Amino acid sequence: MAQVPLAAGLFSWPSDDPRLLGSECSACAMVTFPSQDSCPRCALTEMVSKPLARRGRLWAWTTQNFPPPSPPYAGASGKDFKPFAVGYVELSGEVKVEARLMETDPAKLQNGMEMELVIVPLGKNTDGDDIVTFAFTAC
Amino acid sequence: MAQVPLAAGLFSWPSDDPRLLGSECSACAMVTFPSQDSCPRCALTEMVSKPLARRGRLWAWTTQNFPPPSPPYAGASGKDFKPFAVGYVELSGEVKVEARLMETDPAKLQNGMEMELVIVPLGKNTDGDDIVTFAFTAC
Amino acid sequence: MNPEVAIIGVGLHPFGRFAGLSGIDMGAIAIRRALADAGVEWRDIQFAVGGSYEVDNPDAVVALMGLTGIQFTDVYNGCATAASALALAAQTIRLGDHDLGLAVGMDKHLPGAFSADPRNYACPSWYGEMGHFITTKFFGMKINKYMTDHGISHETLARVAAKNYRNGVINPNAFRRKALSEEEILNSAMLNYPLTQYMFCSPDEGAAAVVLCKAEKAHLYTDTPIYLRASTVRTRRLGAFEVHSPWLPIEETVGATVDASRAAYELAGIGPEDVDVIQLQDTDAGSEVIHMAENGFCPDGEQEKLIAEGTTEIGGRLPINTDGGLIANGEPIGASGLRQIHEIVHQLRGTAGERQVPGNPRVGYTQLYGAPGTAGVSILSL
Amino acid sequence: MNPEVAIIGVGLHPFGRFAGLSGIDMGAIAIRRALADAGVEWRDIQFAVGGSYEVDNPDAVVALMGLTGIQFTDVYNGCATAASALALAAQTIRLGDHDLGLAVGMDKHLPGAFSADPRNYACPSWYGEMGHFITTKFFGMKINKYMTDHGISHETLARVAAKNYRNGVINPNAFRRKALSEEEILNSAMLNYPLTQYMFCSPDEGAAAVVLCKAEKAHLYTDTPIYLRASTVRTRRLGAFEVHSPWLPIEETVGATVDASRAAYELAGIGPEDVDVIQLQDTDAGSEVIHMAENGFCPDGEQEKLIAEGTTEIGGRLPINTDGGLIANGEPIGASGLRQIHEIVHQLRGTAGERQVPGNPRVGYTQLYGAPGTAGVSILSL
Ligand SMILES: [Zn+2]
Ligand SMILES: [Zn+2]
Repeated sequence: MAQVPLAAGLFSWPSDDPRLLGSECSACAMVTFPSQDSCPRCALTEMVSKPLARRGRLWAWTTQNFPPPSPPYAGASGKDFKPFAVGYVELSGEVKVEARLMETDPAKLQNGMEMELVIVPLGKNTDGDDIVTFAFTAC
Repeated sequence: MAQVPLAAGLFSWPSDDPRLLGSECSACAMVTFPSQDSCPRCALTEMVSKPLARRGRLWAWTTQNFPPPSPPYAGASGKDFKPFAVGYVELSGEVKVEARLMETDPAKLQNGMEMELVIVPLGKNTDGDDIVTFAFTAC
Repeated sequence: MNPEVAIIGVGLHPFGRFAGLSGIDMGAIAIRRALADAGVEWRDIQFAVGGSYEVDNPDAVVALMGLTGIQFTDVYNGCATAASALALAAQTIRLGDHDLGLAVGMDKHLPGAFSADPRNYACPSWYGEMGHFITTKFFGMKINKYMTDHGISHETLARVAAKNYRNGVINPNAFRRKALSEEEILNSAMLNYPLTQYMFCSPDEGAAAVVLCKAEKAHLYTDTPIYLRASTVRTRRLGAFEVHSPWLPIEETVGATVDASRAAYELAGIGPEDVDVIQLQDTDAGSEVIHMAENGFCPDGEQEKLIAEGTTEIGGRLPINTDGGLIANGEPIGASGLRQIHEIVHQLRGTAGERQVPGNPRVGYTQLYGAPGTAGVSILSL
Repeated sequence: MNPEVAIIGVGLHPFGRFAGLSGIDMGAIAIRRALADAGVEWRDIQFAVGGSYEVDNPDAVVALMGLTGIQFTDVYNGCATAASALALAAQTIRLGDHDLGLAVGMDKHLPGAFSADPRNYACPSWYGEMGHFITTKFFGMKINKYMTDHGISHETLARVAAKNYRNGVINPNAFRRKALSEEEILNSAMLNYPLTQYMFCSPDEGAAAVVLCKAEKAHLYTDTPIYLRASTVRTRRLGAFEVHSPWLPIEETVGATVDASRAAYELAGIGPEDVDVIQLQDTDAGSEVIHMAENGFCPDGEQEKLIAEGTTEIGGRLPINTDGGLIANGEPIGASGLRQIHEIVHQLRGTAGERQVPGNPRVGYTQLYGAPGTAGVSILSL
């Protein structure tokens, strides 16, 4: 079974050195994730794509202890649902990215801890392929 | 199989002399159909119920040549759908009531023609009962 | 009365079907075009009003435009949404709270007639079960009665639709850009007698935006400000023959459109005889016919002759729906009325290209009407 | 500045679950109560503003109230809808277009967290597929960070929720009318760390209405007019930590609530030290804690001590959510903010019964916050 990314253009994949793919404003150096056509700071449309740093520090986090009701959630739902943690990781000087965290125990999560990008399975698509997505793990 | 009315309080049923059930404002004599709690003219809440006249004159009409998309339509849909006519019948001095018309040929419908209330089948409910509703026919 | 509010920029995302673009995306594109047209930047905008049916929060477009922290109010009044948005934007400027603002409408509908829960329109559930909760039926009934009472022919309905398709052909932003003959229109499937399929508009996708400013400041931005002389919204009065009515009283009165129209003429100090170019709500060809009279452009029944003589064509005395109206553009509800404003602004500026009404039109008029019996009118002038 | 707008009547349909009543029905009931409270008739009302999430066209309530043909504008700004409705109603009166108007909110939600299409909020589809498009997670993350940064304990969250349930017990219009201990709250199911089930409000049903008039005319109707001193709405600025953000910039700024609050204080010429009774958006217990600081009632971190000392109780120096807030009342989105106004009006009139704040409160404050990062603040006074 193939591994397919959650969405095209979200991260480089397959890759030995996967990176989240953001964009940077040529006018004001604002960095966004994912990439977008216009700058949310200066509203100009001069964005160029930018692979983001692999490492950063945890800025805020919580846990998701019930299956997200918002359709379509691509992970396992119902009885197969497994609680997960989610947070913003600040990639130094670039951007804060919201991502799933590999550690789910509140006792082991702390703002400021160093984290690194990993690509992890999320669920299966209708063809039976494994969907992979981005997450961060302590390092 | 039982015949059940489309809604309670809409018309007297079963009855040898079925009537639509409206309401009348004790303050300003406004008549409404169906009955409601407040008067749309004077906004007071002194409505008393009022059986409406059986006969009236056609005031405006059209045909419905495709199955109504609005859920839930209780009549036959898809291939079983039969086009119908619909119009407002003015019950003299009382109110104009929107209703299905038994005549569906545009050539035979004319504003001002005299019409009379009939109770007719609409479709079946989930128990298999026949739903009956109100309509007007030329007389 | 001196005009207080000016339109200095308009922008449109074409109307039609656009896979891969969300309603918000189209809204952002329309805003960018309106800003470019006005020669201002997003960060100059001090407040905004947004309208949409499908998008709960049109204000979410700030994520695409820039997070500047402005007041952004979302309004909705069915087919009259754009009139509410314009009226609110104009009111904000008249109050002096802000000088420069934006109104935007966006929508992305599925094909087919709209459906909803009757109870949310204060109609009983049985009204939907009986098959009555459908807007097209109302339009069929209203024009059918009107034709009987005022001597309007089926051919006139077909002429109106054919004109709007023809105007759509020369409008690069239109959804339907193919001319249809009167025969094709009359012979298409009957939907609600006397209205056939090609006499109706259809829901679609699109967006439109308008930049407004305090009238005294308009010359800082443009040589041809278009003044918003009035923008009114009215709901139905008891006795008006309006959509989604299980019953009507014996007493009769004029519809919400007539009330909104009269109020707008009075506010603007402008009469129907002064109007040079017109956009009317043509949900169907019959609506355009009726709205000609309801907005004061002719007595009831005179449409038969006027339309046969070509009076409502682009070159006629009463050019109506010069961009093809709803029939050629379809109706993304939140955007539809701002499309009308977009067209009027170009007509008054003299920049409507192939669709340009000759003779330097100076006064434009737009009208909207929809469920549950709400109408909006705007009057614009050079 | 002299107040320009007065509130002369308020009406509420209780919040909770009401089988057999539609959102529109509840809206009509709230309107009738507000009219009776003001001593005016529906036909006296010159314009209205309506807000709802589930009801497309709140203006359809005219079918139940009376078809008087008024301008009736529907607005929507998520949880801040009522602030937009009040601001628009006040603006209409300030302009002099009308003297007497009405704002009404109504909703009837299904149980469970709200869901929607992320694309309509300018979020990519994958954001929903990944399980991120959910508001409760944002609230968990925001308070979790705030607790770390400013030394707030889990017990404080439980105290806030317990207070609001307690206030709900003495509010006959509330949804949840059972006191819950801090232990029960802390031990209920964890939903989004550190927030447990009983720390969250839930969507429900209800309606609220407010009658407003020109300030000079208020004494024609009532001996205790409540003046609306300010009503502001703000969207998020770049760098604010707000809901539905797949990313945030490195640069940080204050949230939309802080912007709306500062603007309202400035407009009203009133400061947080002047406020006697407060309603804050308590989507969850953490939100109430954060909003105390964001609205200027204390420095960050001081909540820990204030709440432990009972300062936010009905008898305290800063009585907050005296009617039980969202936690005890639930949230029918369109109505929620007008429920806050209803409570403040009764508190300032001295008619809040068992919930009455002692010492004749003279100034009240309300705040709303919701997706996609929109806040509203109103300041009222005797
Ligand atoms: Zn930039
Ligand atoms: Zn009456």
